[in-house]
Amino acid sequence: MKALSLNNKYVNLYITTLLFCALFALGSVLYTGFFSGQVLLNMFIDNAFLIITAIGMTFVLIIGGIDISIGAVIALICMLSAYLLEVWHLGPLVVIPAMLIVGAVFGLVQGIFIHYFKIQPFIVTLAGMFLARGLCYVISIDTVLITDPFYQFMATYRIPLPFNSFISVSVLIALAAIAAAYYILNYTRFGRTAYAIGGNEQSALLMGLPVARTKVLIYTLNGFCSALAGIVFSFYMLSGYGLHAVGLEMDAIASVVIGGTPLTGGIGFVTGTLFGVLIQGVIQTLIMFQGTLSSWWTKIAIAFLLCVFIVLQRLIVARKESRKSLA
Amino acid sequence: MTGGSGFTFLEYPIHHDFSPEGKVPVMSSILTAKGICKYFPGVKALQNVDFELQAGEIHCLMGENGAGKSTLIKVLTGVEVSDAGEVCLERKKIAPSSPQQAQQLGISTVYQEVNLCLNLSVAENIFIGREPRKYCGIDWKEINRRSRVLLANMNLDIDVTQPLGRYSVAIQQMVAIARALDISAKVLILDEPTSSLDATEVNKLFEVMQKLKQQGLGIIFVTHFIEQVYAVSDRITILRNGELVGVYDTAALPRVQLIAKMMGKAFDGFEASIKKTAAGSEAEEHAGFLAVRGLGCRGSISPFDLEVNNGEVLGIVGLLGSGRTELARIIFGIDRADSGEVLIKGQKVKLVCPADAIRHGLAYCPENRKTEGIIDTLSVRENIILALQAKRGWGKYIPRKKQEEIANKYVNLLRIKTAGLEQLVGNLSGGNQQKVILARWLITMPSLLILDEPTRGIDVGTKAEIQKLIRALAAEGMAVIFISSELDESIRCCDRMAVLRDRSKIAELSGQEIEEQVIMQTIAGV
Amino acid sequence: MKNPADIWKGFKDSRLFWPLAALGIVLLFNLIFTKDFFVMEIKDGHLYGVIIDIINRGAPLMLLSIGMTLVIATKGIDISVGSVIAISGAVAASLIGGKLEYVDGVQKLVTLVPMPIAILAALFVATVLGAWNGLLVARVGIQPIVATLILLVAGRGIAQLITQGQIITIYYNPFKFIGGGYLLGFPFTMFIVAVVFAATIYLVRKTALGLFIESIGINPVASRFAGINVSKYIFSVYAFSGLCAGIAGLIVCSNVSSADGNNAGLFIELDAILAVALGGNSLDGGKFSLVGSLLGALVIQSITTTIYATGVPPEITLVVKALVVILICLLQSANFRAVVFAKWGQNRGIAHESTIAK
Amino acid sequence: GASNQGATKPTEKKIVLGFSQIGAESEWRTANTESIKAAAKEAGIELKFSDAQQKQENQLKAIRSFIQQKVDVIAFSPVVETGWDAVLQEAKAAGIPVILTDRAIKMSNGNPEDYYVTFMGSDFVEEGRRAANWLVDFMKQDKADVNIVELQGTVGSAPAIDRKNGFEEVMKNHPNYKIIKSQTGDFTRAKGKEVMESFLKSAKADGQKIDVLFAHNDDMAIGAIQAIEEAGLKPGKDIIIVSIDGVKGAFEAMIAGKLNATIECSPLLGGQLMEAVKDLTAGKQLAKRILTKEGVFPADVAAKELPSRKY
Ligand SMILES: Nc1ncnc2c1ncn2[C@@H]1O[C@H](COP(=O)(O)OP(=O)(O)OP(=O)(O)O)[C@@H](O)[C@H]1O
Ligand SMILES: Nc1ncnc2c1ncn2[C@@H]1O[C@H](COP(=O)(O)OP(=O)(O)OP(=O)(O)O)[C@@H](O)[C@H]1O
Ligand SMILES: [Mg+2]
Ligand SMILES: [Mg+2]
Repeated sequence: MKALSLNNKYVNLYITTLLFCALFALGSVLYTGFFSGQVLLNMFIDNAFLIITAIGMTFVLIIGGIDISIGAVIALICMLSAYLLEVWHLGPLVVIPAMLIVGAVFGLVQGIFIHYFKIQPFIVTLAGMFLARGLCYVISIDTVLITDPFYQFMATYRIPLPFNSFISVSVLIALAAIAAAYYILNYTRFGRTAYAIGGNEQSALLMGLPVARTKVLIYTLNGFCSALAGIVFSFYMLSGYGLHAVGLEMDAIASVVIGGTPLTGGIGFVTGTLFGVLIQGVIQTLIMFQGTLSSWWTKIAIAFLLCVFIVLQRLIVARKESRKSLA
Repeated sequence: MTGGSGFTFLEYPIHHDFSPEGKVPVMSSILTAKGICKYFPGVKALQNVDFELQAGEIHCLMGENGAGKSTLIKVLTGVEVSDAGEVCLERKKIAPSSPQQAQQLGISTVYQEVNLCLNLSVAENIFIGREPRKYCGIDWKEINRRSRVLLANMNLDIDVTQPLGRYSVAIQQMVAIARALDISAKVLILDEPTSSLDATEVNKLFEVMQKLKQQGLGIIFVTHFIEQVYAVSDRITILRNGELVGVYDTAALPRVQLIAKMMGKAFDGFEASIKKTAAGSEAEEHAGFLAVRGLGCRGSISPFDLEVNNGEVLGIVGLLGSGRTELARIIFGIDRADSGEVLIKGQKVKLVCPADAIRHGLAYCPENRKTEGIIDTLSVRENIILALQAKRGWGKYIPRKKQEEIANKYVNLLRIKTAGLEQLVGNLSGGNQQKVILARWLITMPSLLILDEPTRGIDVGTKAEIQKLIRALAAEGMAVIFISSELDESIRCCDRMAVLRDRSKIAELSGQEIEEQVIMQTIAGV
Repeated sequence: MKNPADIWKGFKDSRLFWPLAALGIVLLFNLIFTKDFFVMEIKDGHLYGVIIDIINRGAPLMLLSIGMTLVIATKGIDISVGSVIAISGAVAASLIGGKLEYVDGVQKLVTLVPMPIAILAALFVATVLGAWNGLLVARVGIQPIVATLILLVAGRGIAQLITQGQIITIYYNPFKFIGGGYLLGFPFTMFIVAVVFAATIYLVRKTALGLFIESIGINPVASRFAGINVSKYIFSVYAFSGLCAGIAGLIVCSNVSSADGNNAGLFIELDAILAVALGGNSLDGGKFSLVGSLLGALVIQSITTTIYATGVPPEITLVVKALVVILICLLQSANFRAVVFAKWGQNRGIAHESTIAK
Repeated sequence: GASNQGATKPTEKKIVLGFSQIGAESEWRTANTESIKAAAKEAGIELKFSDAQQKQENQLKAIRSFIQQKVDVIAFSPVVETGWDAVLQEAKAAGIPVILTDRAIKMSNGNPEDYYVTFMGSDFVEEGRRAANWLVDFMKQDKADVNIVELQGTVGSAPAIDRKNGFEEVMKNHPNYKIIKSQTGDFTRAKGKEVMESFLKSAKADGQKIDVLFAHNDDMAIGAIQAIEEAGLKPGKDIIIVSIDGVKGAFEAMIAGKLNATIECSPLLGGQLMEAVKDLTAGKQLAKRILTKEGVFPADVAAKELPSRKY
């Protein structure tokens, strides 16, 4: 009874993991060259920034909020870093901390608007999205190349792993972020308060929890994560550009939700989020290996795979849940 | 504390400080409130109310539904900011602006509705905000261990790692109490903590309260159960319509007077007024309305047979968690049965969702009004007509005039205290919300009315009215299934009783067997 | 009761006050800073002017916001409307056909399929797509944002599949009437919006639909217990949103006489949601106001038109839009007004610290 | 080989080309894709095609997956100039030659030319210049001030920036040409129409006369033409219109006398690309820059050209 009930909390997570493996196996059977460690590692390399920003999003969804400004914030951070590095000739030691602060402050302000002025998070962050992207264009409408040696190093350095495979530094940053988020969510009061707020904000307040502070801090943390993702993205792209990371917020939200964190708040797993990102990565990789789809079929195929995945996940969870009540 | 206007009619002498001998129990006011006013649009919830709590006493706060008890508590604990007046803790003026601050000041509170997080585990609900730590993180093992101990003290043995939402309101209520008790505080406030508990749990709670009282805590206790008031309290403060009626020594205030003071008029007693209209003879001629054969669902309730006749009130009794609510839900089609069948007027029917059940003339007033009952940001009128409208379908809209007529009728009948029909239900007091839900189902004129704890949180006066109403409805031929944790109430209302234990039906009682001793023995299985 | 002060107060407390105020402020700005903003003239027997443009260009957004309001009232969200617009246009255009033929130097009007059938087919497809969303949300139980994300992604693919990635130009002139025609001097789109709006208002306010939708949005469990068939209504609401998007798609398509599977309705879902919110509706579901959403849509379109009219450089239009939206939201926020115009708002409840120390 | 199709012997391994397309954001792009696909088929080259949905991230992923799949040649149309350093280094390390189409790239370290073998495609700046030159030529009898309104492409996109720059570069030498209004129309008909409506009204309010419309692509021009007609003016006469791309719709508009000229920007580089791939695998040296063949089409040649337009 107990063992089963412990499982129940993580049903979603297990299923996500399982389905990921199934998809990966499918790819390996269908396409030569798919079954290799590097293909898997590439999913990390190419999605490091998405993992980081999705972690921030996980926090936000846990408290029942939403943030759709993250893609634009990432673009702004890239643009601003590029501008400071290339035009003002500041060093990365100054630029990187400054960017993290900019991101956190951006999140903080949004959090204040959301909590103290009671404006709906969707709208605040929509305005934030317009603003951040708009600011990119104010800085430059063209791309700005980053030539800073440190950034170049981060962009091109590959940490060798056994079997002739490698990862980038960004992957390590992403993994560290996951570990930190896991710790915060499960082993700190701040993290637990976030879950309580997502469960029922009014109750959390009446239980004497610091709701205001936690909520604002969560948005700040999310801003920080976006900034970190922005920095990783600038390592990845080595440029600032106003059209970077368009629509990334939807990818992030989808990853988090697929990973078992519902938008209604109160429940959420960072490890789930990681798999949510990887699921999307594997779907994309499948389509790239397929290699004959036209543009529209690509879209339809992505949506179809996503749909099959989500429906399967949902049906299995629903069955598990009903079986649980029988046990 | 020099007698202001509000103190002139205090009938109880207030002791200041401690007596020189030091042997007599030390009586000192720990929490005082003076001249508290709180207005909501259209409602004067509190008007110039004074309140005083002493260390080492259990102080009952009494009043009808909507008298302002919960509002006073909310003002004391910083949930609501008062429009006038001041609050002092140990003579120091405090102005808690949030429950968090109140907690830090030493006021620990169980609010009226269960205010816990259903998504978190039972253990976490008890400890969140003050988790024990180890190394540099929360010590989960310790939390689970200590919660088990705490709950065991209250005779509750449940899996504390499960989300709280899995458990019934009663259990949630006990977890809320456990949380409040564990916060070592100066003042403990309990707002209707016993509304869905039954005798054993209540007694256990009282033991703990007495112990805390010995330790010098001041306890504010709100309840509508007169027996409980006399069982534990030292003093009583009575509110009526947001105004202070007076402060009394419990021992010196007869029950009848207490009720009279709450209602503002003499009360003709409730025992006498309810006469089982047709305990035996007449009921026989009524046909059976609903018959259940072997209905059950693995893991929730084992298969049972049940028959309810027109014109009869069937009580379901059992201990906490014995499956009463499950039984009701399965009949009403909320949970799906995996065996058995339901016959209505001899016809086999399939009830797979509440809408089906309603179409067949059933109605179910759920036990958890906050999550399953009220639609909190709709108005009183809309909440009342909702089920009737759903029964009629979306096309046959009840004209606005008619809606108001119906709603008004029931607002008066059940004495729902509201600023108007367009008041949001969420703004009503707990008891009045319960009445609104009751009204919602009464107006659908069902053939079978299932009531799960219908009088939860309802004041004595109205409770008697409701019991009378139920009997009257039965007399008119309605079949009623009545579930209540209050045995007296069940005995008073029911013609027949089904007894549940461990999620299965073990006996049926009727006629002379409906008597406290017999029921208790059946439940206990001796 | 008839006291003007009372009426003013009642108006000020009504949900529509702030959306109206927002629209008023945007228009007032134009009155002062934009020349000829309110000038209307008669051209070719119909009205012509900036205000008419706002109504005309805002029509698709208004239609979307009507459907979106109902979806949001059930605590849902529909981010697929932009794709449905593209599909609806693509279906209509491909059925009507895209061929320019001249007979003796006069353009010949050709359609593959009679126009009414093409229109009905487009609306049918749009409704089916909405119903698909409804199915995923109401029956399968998928989170609305993710359920509609599937169609957001796939839908554009489907639209491109129908148009084969091309822009299908419609040369059949009668079709242009939907999005560009005039009736009694007013744009035809205005009548479309009015009819859809009136029908919706009738359905939600003169029947119990509105009550059920609100009730579901506030507390689905309690609604189910009260005998409301929750999934049926959720399903219908998404289908309706699809239909609204379908009509909007026809307008967009007809207005430029072409179907662009790639770009029609791109990112319009954000504007639609914004319109609902600016209309004073809560995105958490429950009580809703259709008039508010319509006003919200007009505010957004007015902002866009104002930006064009005042010649804001394209690089900073987004920043300007962001600032205006933030400003309007702040004005609508009672808490913000309480902080800024301290005396106006009354401090109540948890979120406020002050007052007690008098 | 001599004759392309016959030369591929069955024993010989098929050449595999990985091509990463930006997306299908316009019909121009679609024609581009079609041309490449058709040419690959004809040339007997196995094409691994990947659509990036307008996102550079996706292009990077696609190129990485091409490297994993060990294709023979990688070609791609960069979404932007920047950000290709790491992935091109990986390609180089894997020994796979890279061909750029449409657009050149910049690298933060080292010479980009070391990382690709050739760059083929149109020159957006040149298109802007051509539009301006055609206009100046067309209006040469006009010595008075010429008021131009400009419909820009998507803010920040490469064609929008380059075409604007090219156009302005020429206009610098002609001070009587003034761009009085410029706003983005997102490369779409609907936006083009909406913005043009606004231009017409505000120009009238300011007492200006619009003489010329320069649109960054044909679609916006087609949308704007409708707006001009609705305002009771004659497009192509009252307002001279020049746009870029040369899609079919533009030719139709020119035949109807509503558009004055379109500057071709040809997407049909499939044949040239396959040629290059073959030369490459055959070990031939390629020119670093291969230009596509494009022209300027004024209205008078439209009727003659239309039937031969492929997109
Ligand atoms: N937020 C609010 N807005 C408007 N009126 C309110 C609000 N909260 C409480 N009231 C009103 O204040 C009055 C007092 O309510 P309160 O909850 O204190 O009653 P109570 O004594 O606790 O009743 P019960 O026994 O039913 O719990 C009621 O008439 C109620 O309608
Ligand atoms: N003492 C208990 N031990 C373990 N689980 C319990 C206990 N009491 C209740 N539960 C849980 O609470 C759920 C609800 O039980 P149910 O509501 O049927 O009880 P009930 O007889 O209606 O009692 P009440 O309404 O008084 O709580 C059950 O599914 C069970 O899991
Ligand atoms: Mg109360
Ligand atoms: Mg129960």
